[in-house]
Amino acid sequence: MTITELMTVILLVVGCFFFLAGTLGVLRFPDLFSRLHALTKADNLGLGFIAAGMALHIASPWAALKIFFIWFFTLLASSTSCYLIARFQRGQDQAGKRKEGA
Amino acid sequence: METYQIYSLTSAVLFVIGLAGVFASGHFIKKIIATNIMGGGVFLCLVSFSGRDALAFADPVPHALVITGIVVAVSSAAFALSLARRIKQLTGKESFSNDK
Amino acid sequence: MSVLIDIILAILAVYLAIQCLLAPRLPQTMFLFFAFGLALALAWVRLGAVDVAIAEAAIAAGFLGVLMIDALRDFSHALNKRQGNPTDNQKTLSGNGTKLPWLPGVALGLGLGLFLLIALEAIWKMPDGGGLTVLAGEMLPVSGVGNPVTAVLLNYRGYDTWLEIGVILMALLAIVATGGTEVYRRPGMAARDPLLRQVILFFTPILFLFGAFLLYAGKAAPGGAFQAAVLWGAMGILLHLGGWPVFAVIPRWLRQLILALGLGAFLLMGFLFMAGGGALFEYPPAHAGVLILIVETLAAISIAAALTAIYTLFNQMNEEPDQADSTN
Amino acid sequence: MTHLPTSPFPALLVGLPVLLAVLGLFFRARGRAAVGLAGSFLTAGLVFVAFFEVTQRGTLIHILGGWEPPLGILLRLDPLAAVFIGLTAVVGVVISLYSWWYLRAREACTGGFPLFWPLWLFLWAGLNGLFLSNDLFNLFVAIEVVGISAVALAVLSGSSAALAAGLRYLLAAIAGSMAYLFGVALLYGSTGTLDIGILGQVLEPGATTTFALLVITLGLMIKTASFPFHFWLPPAHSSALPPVSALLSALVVKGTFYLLLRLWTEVFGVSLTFAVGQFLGLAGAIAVIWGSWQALMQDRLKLIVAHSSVAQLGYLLMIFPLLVLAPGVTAGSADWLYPAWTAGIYQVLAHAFAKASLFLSAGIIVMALGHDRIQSLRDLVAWMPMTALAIGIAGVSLIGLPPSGGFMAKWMLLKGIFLSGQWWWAPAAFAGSLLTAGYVFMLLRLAFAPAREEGPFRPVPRILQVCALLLALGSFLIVLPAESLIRFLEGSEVFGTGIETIMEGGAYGND
Repeated sequence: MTITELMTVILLVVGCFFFLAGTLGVLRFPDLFSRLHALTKADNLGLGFIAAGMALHIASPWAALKIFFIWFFTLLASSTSCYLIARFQRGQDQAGKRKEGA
Repeated sequence: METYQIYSLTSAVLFVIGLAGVFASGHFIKKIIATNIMGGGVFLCLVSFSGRDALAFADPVPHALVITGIVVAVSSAAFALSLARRIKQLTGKESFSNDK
Repeated sequence: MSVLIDIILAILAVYLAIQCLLAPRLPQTMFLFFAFGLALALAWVRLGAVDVAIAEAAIAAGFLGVLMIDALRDFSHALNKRQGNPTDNQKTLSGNGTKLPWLPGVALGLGLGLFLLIALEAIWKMPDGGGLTVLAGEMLPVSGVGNPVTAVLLNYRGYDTWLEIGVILMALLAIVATGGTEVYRRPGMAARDPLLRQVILFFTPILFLFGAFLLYAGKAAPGGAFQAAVLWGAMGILLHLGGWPVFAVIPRWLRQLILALGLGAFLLMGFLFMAGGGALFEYPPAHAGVLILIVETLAAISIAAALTAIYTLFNQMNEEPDQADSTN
Repeated sequence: MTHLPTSPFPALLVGLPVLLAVLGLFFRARGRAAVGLAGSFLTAGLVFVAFFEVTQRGTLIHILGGWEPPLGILLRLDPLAAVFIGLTAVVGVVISLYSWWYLRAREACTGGFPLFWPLWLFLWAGLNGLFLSNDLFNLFVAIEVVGISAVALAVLSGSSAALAAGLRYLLAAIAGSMAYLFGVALLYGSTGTLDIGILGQVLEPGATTTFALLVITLGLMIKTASFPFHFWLPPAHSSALPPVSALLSALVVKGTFYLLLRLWTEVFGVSLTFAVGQFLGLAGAIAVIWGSWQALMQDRLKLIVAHSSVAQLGYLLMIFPLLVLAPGVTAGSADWLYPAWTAGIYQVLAHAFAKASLFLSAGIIVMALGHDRIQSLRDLVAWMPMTALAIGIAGVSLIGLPPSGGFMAKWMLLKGIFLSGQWWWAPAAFAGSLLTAGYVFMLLRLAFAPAREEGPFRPVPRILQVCALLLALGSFLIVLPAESLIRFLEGSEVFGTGIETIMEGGAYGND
């Protein structure tokens, strides 16, 4: 086993670990905000590691660029949707509080 | 057991699950989803045979048929969804049975 | 080892399908259905059907998913407001068995079980019909494209694809008929968020380019008109959400022209070659590649427009009850 | 099959209505109606020319894209398809005329339903495609075109009852076409072809073929509203706009019946048994009695007419047990095949004319009264003699009294039943006619009853009444060319042939 292969395996395993942790968080965390936290942060980190592992495995600059873009776009999209969901939830909460107050 | 056999047997199971869902579930959206699961089973069945013979490429005809089938199924599902929403908005009903 | 992956994937798909129909709440049902769609897409990759996997992920899980989430908002929203009794809904939603009287339920179960057994036997004993792989391969050089799936879709069985474009247009008309309005309105201000708008502006050219790439790549590799159309449709939907309702603000005749382009131009081109003595949709082999690319591009534009229009109509269905409430 | 003469007509018959539907999209309500009506006449004219061409040259084919089956798709316009396409055109044109005036009359309050015309032209194209196609998967796409446009037309009125009925109809249609497609998938897997002609030659009996037969038959039975899958038809057909109800029950349900007939006779011969035929006949017989009984129990005109459709479609299924021959019987020695085929074709024709006429009349009555409760039909004869006459004539054809097309159908069915020795179907056929007579005479008795307590009938455009009467008369006129029609149909490969079963009893041939 060469060093590259070893690195690939390590990166993939670490990536899978973060994915697992993120999924566990989504399933076990109590409220929406902490779930979002688990989902976006841990999963994107996991995806990053897996992307790095795959780039190393394929070892072609073009492929590496494409893989980088996959990761980058996912990052952008997931952080935006996370922001939107959190904003919506906060709006709901505030509206609920206002109703209670009235 | 070959790969294609696993999926073609699964396709029958999915079809029957979808069929059961169409009959047994009451909610409009569940019925719509159940027809889509039936469709998933059928499409899986079609595609699973295409790689049966190890040739240069898999049989492209089932692939094309399934792409057509998916588009048709999604079009009908979209129509069904819009009908269900309209019924809900007009009458408040969510299933055929709970008449109010 | 690889068979093990397939078995796990198959079990996962069946499990998701069952859970999806048994889930007690509507959002769970929907999200399990999306997961089911993604499991199917993986199954198709395993079966070597990359074109189908892209189509499934983009159209069935992606586009239908967007429509379903939109419907979900409507359903749960109206539900809290009017009925105010969540346990009632839970009862209607709780899956099999509970609602059925036991005798028909048992009969249905037995009947479906028997049906499943016959189906499994039928599939197990299926003779190998061979398929059309060899024939499709032999004709590939004169079909004008390099990807056999595209050759089947646009050339050998172009008639199916033409009718299918018609089905999408018809679904749009049907949804217009249900909603009772052919007017595409601008979206409400609620969706517009400065960050969202920036991100949408960033993604728009990328979606456009990637769609164009898939369209062109379809000639030789997995991809093609439908997959490209979904990306362009996503572009239209995102622009609509960001407050640039491109499709809603263009003049009506242009809208109808874009919608009709795929079906109409495809057919007119077919008639043209028929007038020249050939059959409907018969391309002269020398120009087949270019002609197919033109037809695909027009079809993709029309389908993308139809998808955007369907989403727009769905989105404004959402706003109608609110407006009615506020005026009352 | 590719030795047959090719012709552009099959392609034009599908292409023209689609082109007109797309053209109509560019106009607003009035323009669409004009394009739609003109388009109906254009399409009907094309059908007329194509029909004439078939009488001259026999079966015509069109090889789409120049790719011969099994790779490509073949359209086949044989005499059987030509009769169904001709029926669609004749009934379609009259309904188009009626729709033009009907929608105009309701324009003020509803905007004239601008989507009716494009959807109807799409439906027409779908039906023509269904009758012409010779490819199993293409038939799936065609029945989906028909299904979506039919449901969209059914929900045009926008009432919540119509929407609920439409959703039920759509879900049944999707489930039915998925079951059909499952069978198609298995047939493709086991033979590697989708072409009906090739399949008929290469298909071998076995567990797979038997299961494909089962799911395809069940799927198409759902779409044809055969018992026990008839549940969606009465609400959908009774809550739609009158011209739409007429289209749905006269033409749309016939499409899947045609497909069932085609597939049984041309593809599945190898795997049919006498028992399977009996099963389909039983479903038909129950539908005849159950549907007629339900119709007798209704007190609204449109519901009576819709339930009567369930019964009349049952008669169509009753010809299948006659077509499936017991082992050892050859088509040459079975003298009941001609009566059975004639009964099937005439039942399709007579029911299409009579039922379309009845739904159009129901529409006229709703216009005149504002509702369709039959107790208010009293004295109809004095107020609207033409509509009363149309209901009477169409009703007589439904019962099967001479000299109507319905009589021809039922007479030939009984003849086939007795010649084949399957006498057990006769009571159901008789009982169906008696029950039909029951509800038709109930309507006529009310129409002739003089004492009218309620307000007057509001005036209805005369042209609408003429359309309904024309269709009713059509159900009688079709008897006149009977002999030449049968001779024309003999040009179809399948007409007059039976399905020779090659195995005794048992589920599978190979085991």
